[in-house]
Amino acid sequence: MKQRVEMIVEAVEKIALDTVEMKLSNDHVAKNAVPGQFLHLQVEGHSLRRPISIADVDAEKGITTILFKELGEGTKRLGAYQPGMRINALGPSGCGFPYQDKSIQKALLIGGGIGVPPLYNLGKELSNHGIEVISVLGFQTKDSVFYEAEFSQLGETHIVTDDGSYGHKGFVTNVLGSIDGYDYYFTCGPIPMLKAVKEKLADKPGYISLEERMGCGVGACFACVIPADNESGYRKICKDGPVFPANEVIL
Amino acid sequence: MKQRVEMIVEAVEKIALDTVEMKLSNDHVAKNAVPGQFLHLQVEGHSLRRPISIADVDAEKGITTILFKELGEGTKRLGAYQPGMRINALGPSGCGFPYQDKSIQKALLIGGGIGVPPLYNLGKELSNHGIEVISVLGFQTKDSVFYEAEFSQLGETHIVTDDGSYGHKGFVTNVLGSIDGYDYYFTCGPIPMLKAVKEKLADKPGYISLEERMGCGVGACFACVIPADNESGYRKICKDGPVFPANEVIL
Amino acid sequence: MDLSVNLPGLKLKNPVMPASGCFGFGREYSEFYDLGKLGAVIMKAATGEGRYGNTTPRVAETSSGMLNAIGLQNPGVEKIIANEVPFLAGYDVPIIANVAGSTLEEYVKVASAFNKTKDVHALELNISCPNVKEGGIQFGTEPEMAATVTKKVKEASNLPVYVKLSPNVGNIVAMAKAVEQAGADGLSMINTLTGMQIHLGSKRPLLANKTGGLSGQAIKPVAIRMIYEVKQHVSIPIIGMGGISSAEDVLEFLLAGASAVAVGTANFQNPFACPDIIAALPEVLHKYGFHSVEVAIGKGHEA
Amino acid sequence: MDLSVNLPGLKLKNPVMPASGCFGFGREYSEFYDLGKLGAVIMKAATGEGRYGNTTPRVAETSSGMLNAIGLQNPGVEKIIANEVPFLAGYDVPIIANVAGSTLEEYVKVASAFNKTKDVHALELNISCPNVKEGGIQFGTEPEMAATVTKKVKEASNLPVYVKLSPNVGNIVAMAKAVEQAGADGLSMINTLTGMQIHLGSKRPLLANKTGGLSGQAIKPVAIRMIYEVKQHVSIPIIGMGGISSAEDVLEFLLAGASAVAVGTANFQNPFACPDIIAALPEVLHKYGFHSVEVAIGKGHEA
Ligand SMILES: Cc1cc2nc3c(=O)[nH]c(=O)nc-3n(C[C@H](O)[C@H](O)[C@H](O)COP(=O)(O)OP(=O)(O)OC[C@H]3O[C@@H](n4cnc5c(N)ncnc54)[C@H](O)[C@@H]3O)c2cc1C
Ligand SMILES: Cc1cc2nc3c(=O)[nH]c(=O)nc-3n(C[C@H](O)[C@H](O)[C@H](O)COP(=O)(O)OP(=O)(O)OC[C@H]3O[C@@H](n4cnc5c(N)ncnc54)[C@H](O)[C@@H]3O)c2cc1C
Ligand SMILES: Cc1cc2nc3c(=O)[nH]c(=O)nc-3n(C[C@H](O)[C@H](O)[C@H](O)COP(=O)(O)O)c2cc1C
Ligand SMILES: Cc1cc2nc3c(=O)[nH]c(=O)nc-3n(C[C@H](O)[C@H](O)[C@H](O)COP(=O)(O)O)c2cc1C
Ligand code: FES
Ligand code: FES
Repeated sequence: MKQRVEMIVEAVEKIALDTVEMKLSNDHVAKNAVPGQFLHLQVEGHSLRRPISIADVDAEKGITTILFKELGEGTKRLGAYQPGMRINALGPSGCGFPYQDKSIQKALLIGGGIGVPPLYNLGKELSNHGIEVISVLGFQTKDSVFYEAEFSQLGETHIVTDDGSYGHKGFVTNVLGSIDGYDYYFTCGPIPMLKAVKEKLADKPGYISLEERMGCGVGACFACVIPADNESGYRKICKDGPVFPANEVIL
Repeated sequence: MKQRVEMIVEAVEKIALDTVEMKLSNDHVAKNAVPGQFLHLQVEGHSLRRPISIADVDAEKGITTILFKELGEGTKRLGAYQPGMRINALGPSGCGFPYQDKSIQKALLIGGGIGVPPLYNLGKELSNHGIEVISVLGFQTKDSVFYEAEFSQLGETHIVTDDGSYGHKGFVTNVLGSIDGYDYYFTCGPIPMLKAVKEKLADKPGYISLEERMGCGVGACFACVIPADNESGYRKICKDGPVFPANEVIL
Repeated sequence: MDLSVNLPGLKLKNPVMPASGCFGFGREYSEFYDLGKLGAVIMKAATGEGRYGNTTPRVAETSSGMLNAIGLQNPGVEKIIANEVPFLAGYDVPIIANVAGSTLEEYVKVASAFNKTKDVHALELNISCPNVKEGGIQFGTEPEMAATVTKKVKEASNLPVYVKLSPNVGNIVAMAKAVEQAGADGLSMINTLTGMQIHLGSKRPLLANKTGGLSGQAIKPVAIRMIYEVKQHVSIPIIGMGGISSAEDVLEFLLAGASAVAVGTANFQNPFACPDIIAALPEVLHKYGFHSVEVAIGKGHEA
Repeated sequence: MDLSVNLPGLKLKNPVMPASGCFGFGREYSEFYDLGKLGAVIMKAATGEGRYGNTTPRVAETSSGMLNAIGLQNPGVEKIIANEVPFLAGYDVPIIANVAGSTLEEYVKVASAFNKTKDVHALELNISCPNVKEGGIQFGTEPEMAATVTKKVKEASNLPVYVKLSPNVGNIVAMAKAVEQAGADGLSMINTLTGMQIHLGSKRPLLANKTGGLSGQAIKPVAIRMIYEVKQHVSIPIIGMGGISSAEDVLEFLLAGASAVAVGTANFQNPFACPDIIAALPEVLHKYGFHSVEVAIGKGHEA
């Protein structure tokens, strides 16, 4: 049976423009989370929960890290939470990035903006399993860049900014051509980026992580469906995803 | 012009069953409040403000004390506020107990339950002006009794409980017969008590403080009217009251 | 940033005004700020004679909203003209009179009474007050009745008439079209949704009137939907209302098709609601790419 | 404390069930708790053929509520009977099938399909889904249409039929009386209020379907009012819903006249909403002086 999950805020830090790193303690989550899963967080005063990816876990200490951008009222309110406060969570939710059953030698991680967080947890796991990691991370501007050092520790890391204020200028797809030798790609970010990546890397197997507005977050309400090439014609992002084989979903 | 008033919670203490004493700092309120006035407090997560009487003020320190019973969700939430938190308030609101223009020698204060708080501020002021004070305070049970010591410092104080678990048994009206020699009475409490008091003391001049569910709390919405013996046929509790001459309003 | 809006009878310096019944006749809020800052003031409902209204309790709190059953308490149209209009006329702000009644004759009487004063700039015809039992409810839910009262009031008055629609109908577009055809100069929408709260302790409806009108943020999605639908079918301007409490809300109403907005319940939470919203509006408009209020009106409709 | 309630076709061990569309076919929440704890389960709407529903976004957050425009996505009645009903039948809980359609024929087809299984105990006739464009909306807003579909479904089905009413009408009592006369065994109310949210960034309605159904605590006062009004005019039982999130809310609905209740949006906030409410109910009933659910039903009406 799934449990009630209450997480305690351990630390809150602004790590980039409007971007918050929050450490939450709860043994159940930290022990069971796999890369690509998310937490469905209840933010005080809001009727719908907010889905936020698990960016890192320390299973031993029982700590889960999330990284989120303060966009609307819910994430702003969440960013104002103080250490010691409690957050009701659903999770770890959804299905993560599959990598264990594939014999991957080298993986390419492609993240855009708030799509970067789940890739960090994945990159660490891959690394721990001896898989080489290359990361291409896109941000809007220099101010928005985060976790460059963290990703660099995992392997070759390319930063791209829309306006060129840091790293390469343009979109993540601009640098993909210069990278090779990987078996699988894993990507998460805004839909236009995912589409471009999927097209550009059509000859490679890959996994993409999707976002959609959610109701229940557990698969019961059909809010978060995405058309798919399967019998039913759809998949639910909250339950069947958020990670899907790139060729399975129709963007 | 009336101002925006933000008060800072300085202390919160349970002083009786479900009864909270809260000290709030704000110079404007503490300097201007007169006995009988109230604060219209915005409680987080609630669409309507909560009217709570001013129970005590320390003008020098800028501290206002309120005493309230945790009844519904709003007062429960308010009772959970922690020192340092801010509360948006309207006030000091309404018209207080008039006493300065009357040449009072001895005043009788009659309070019931959460009607007791405004009488404390009044009693202190009367005392400061050399007016003798007798208090009759009614509570449901022993557990609910509060501020007995404080009132006793002002003068003769009779405690009455519905079930006789402390002080006299019964209603405040039971002990009124044995008290005499006062010029004016001042009363606040539930409507049935006010009615009984008004009837019993029909031959004495008195002032009663009323409660009603409020919308605006400033006189604009006509939520809190009470039928009155005047030209318009009504008075607004939030603006014209909450204190009225006993013979003016129709209970 | 140009916040001005011109509507029949109303030159508004900005599109934000307090909603009828939530602002009395302005006296109380004039103690908080200069009423001249407002786009306009809509007065509390006026009836032919003074009314005491319903017994109390008259209000109840709900999630993100409130119920009210004031029952049109007011001193009557003559006293309003004699005592209240002159007070408001002392400010540089257009005055809108909210006209209510239980019978056709009463509506006409109240409307024509306002011909006497030069200080009222438009009428808001309240055919939708859900708390009037004698018949007010029918005017607001039957297109023909609404058209009839609109026509009669237009004939009797020399002022532009904004008809205030009730959301308690199956087909809001039919209501809007009916009053437009009957000569309404504008629409005002929405009034409150009829609701009820039962008090668990007494086991009875909390409001003495049993039912009351639901207002506040809770009803905003209904207001936006109705304005959006109506905008596609009428050409007279709409004063939008229902749960507005921020400049972002104002923009949402403009996009849906409102030309101006009224703020009701939010005044109770924050007596400075109207001036706060007006002060924040230029930045919000700018943030979303608008250089005036006029250009934002109805922009949510374009393909 | 006796929580049981007996309704046509339904022996409920307690009056609390998940609302249609907010609980899928029970699989997801069965991972949180034993579905046998529930009073009943109302399945997601079934249509004649499978439907994909609307494009996304399908939900939006509102103050104390949400908008949804799922668009009746479901695998179709045959697959529901083959794959979903057997799963739910594994629990000791009555099953209610929510029947939807765009045409009279589709309603009849879906309703009669459920005759095949012994595991469904009642039908909830969803004549009120505001997100079906082809015609579903008319069934729920015209008394005669509602009566017709009720009659046809009653003829086609051997199960008790609870007709689910839309709140988007001017006269809810007329709707209730019409379907009662047409043979409905019970009522289910309310469905969602039609609403809209406009996204300031895109300047367009946020939901791909533009309008959506407003649910959650925001609409509770409207639900209570409608149930209270209807209770005074019909004698068939009412399953009440609209914003329920606590045992206190359940009691408020019982007092208003509901014989049982459904919990929708609250499941999304708290997946344990239903069992939590059921667990809290005895104490709440006791606190307000009731020794069973049955005695509380309609108690808000007595003088
Ligand atoms: C599986 C998943 C993982 C995510 N991981 C992260 C992460 O690690 N870091 C991060 O910053 N963001 C992440 N997001 C996006 C994040 O959920 C939204 O930014 C957030 O919900 C916005 O809430 P708000 O209150 O700021 O915005 P508002 O616009 O006020 O929210 C209104 C409603 O829309 C929903 N909503 C708005 N934008 C999105 C969106 N992009 N995706 C889904 N729902 C949305 C909200 O949840 C809420 O229900 C993730 C989304 C999904 C679906
Ligand atoms: C002028 C005045 C002074 C007051 N002074 C005090 C005081 O010093 N100490 C104290 O404990 N209480 C006082 N009260 C009563 C206090 O306002 C209510 O107990 C409180 O509002 C209840 O809020 P709630 O959230 O607990 O209850 P809920 O029932 O959840 O409140 C729902 C709504 O009803 C209103 N309401 C409920 N009960 C009352 C009531 N008795 N009077 C007015 N509104 C009510 C609430 O304000 C709110 O709008 C005073 C009331 C008035 C009018
Ligand atoms: C306490 C109160 C009194 C009201 N009185 C009137 C009235 O007299 N005439 C009228 O047309 N509308 C009246 N209304 C409705 C408001 O003008 C407005 O249409 C409605 O409240 C929705 O706006 P809001 O959500 O911003 O409050 C009243 C509303 C409230 C809350
Ligand atoms: C996401 C969602 C999907 C819904 N789908 C259906 C449905 O398929 N059939 C139906 O009759 N009602 C449907 N409803 C309406 C609910 O059953 C219920 O009547 C309404 O939401 C009010 O209850 P609530 O406020 O507790 O959610 C749906 C509601 C939501 C929020
Ligand atoms: S959010 Fe409800 S099914 Fe995914
Ligand atoms: S609360 Fe609005 S007039 Fe008193």
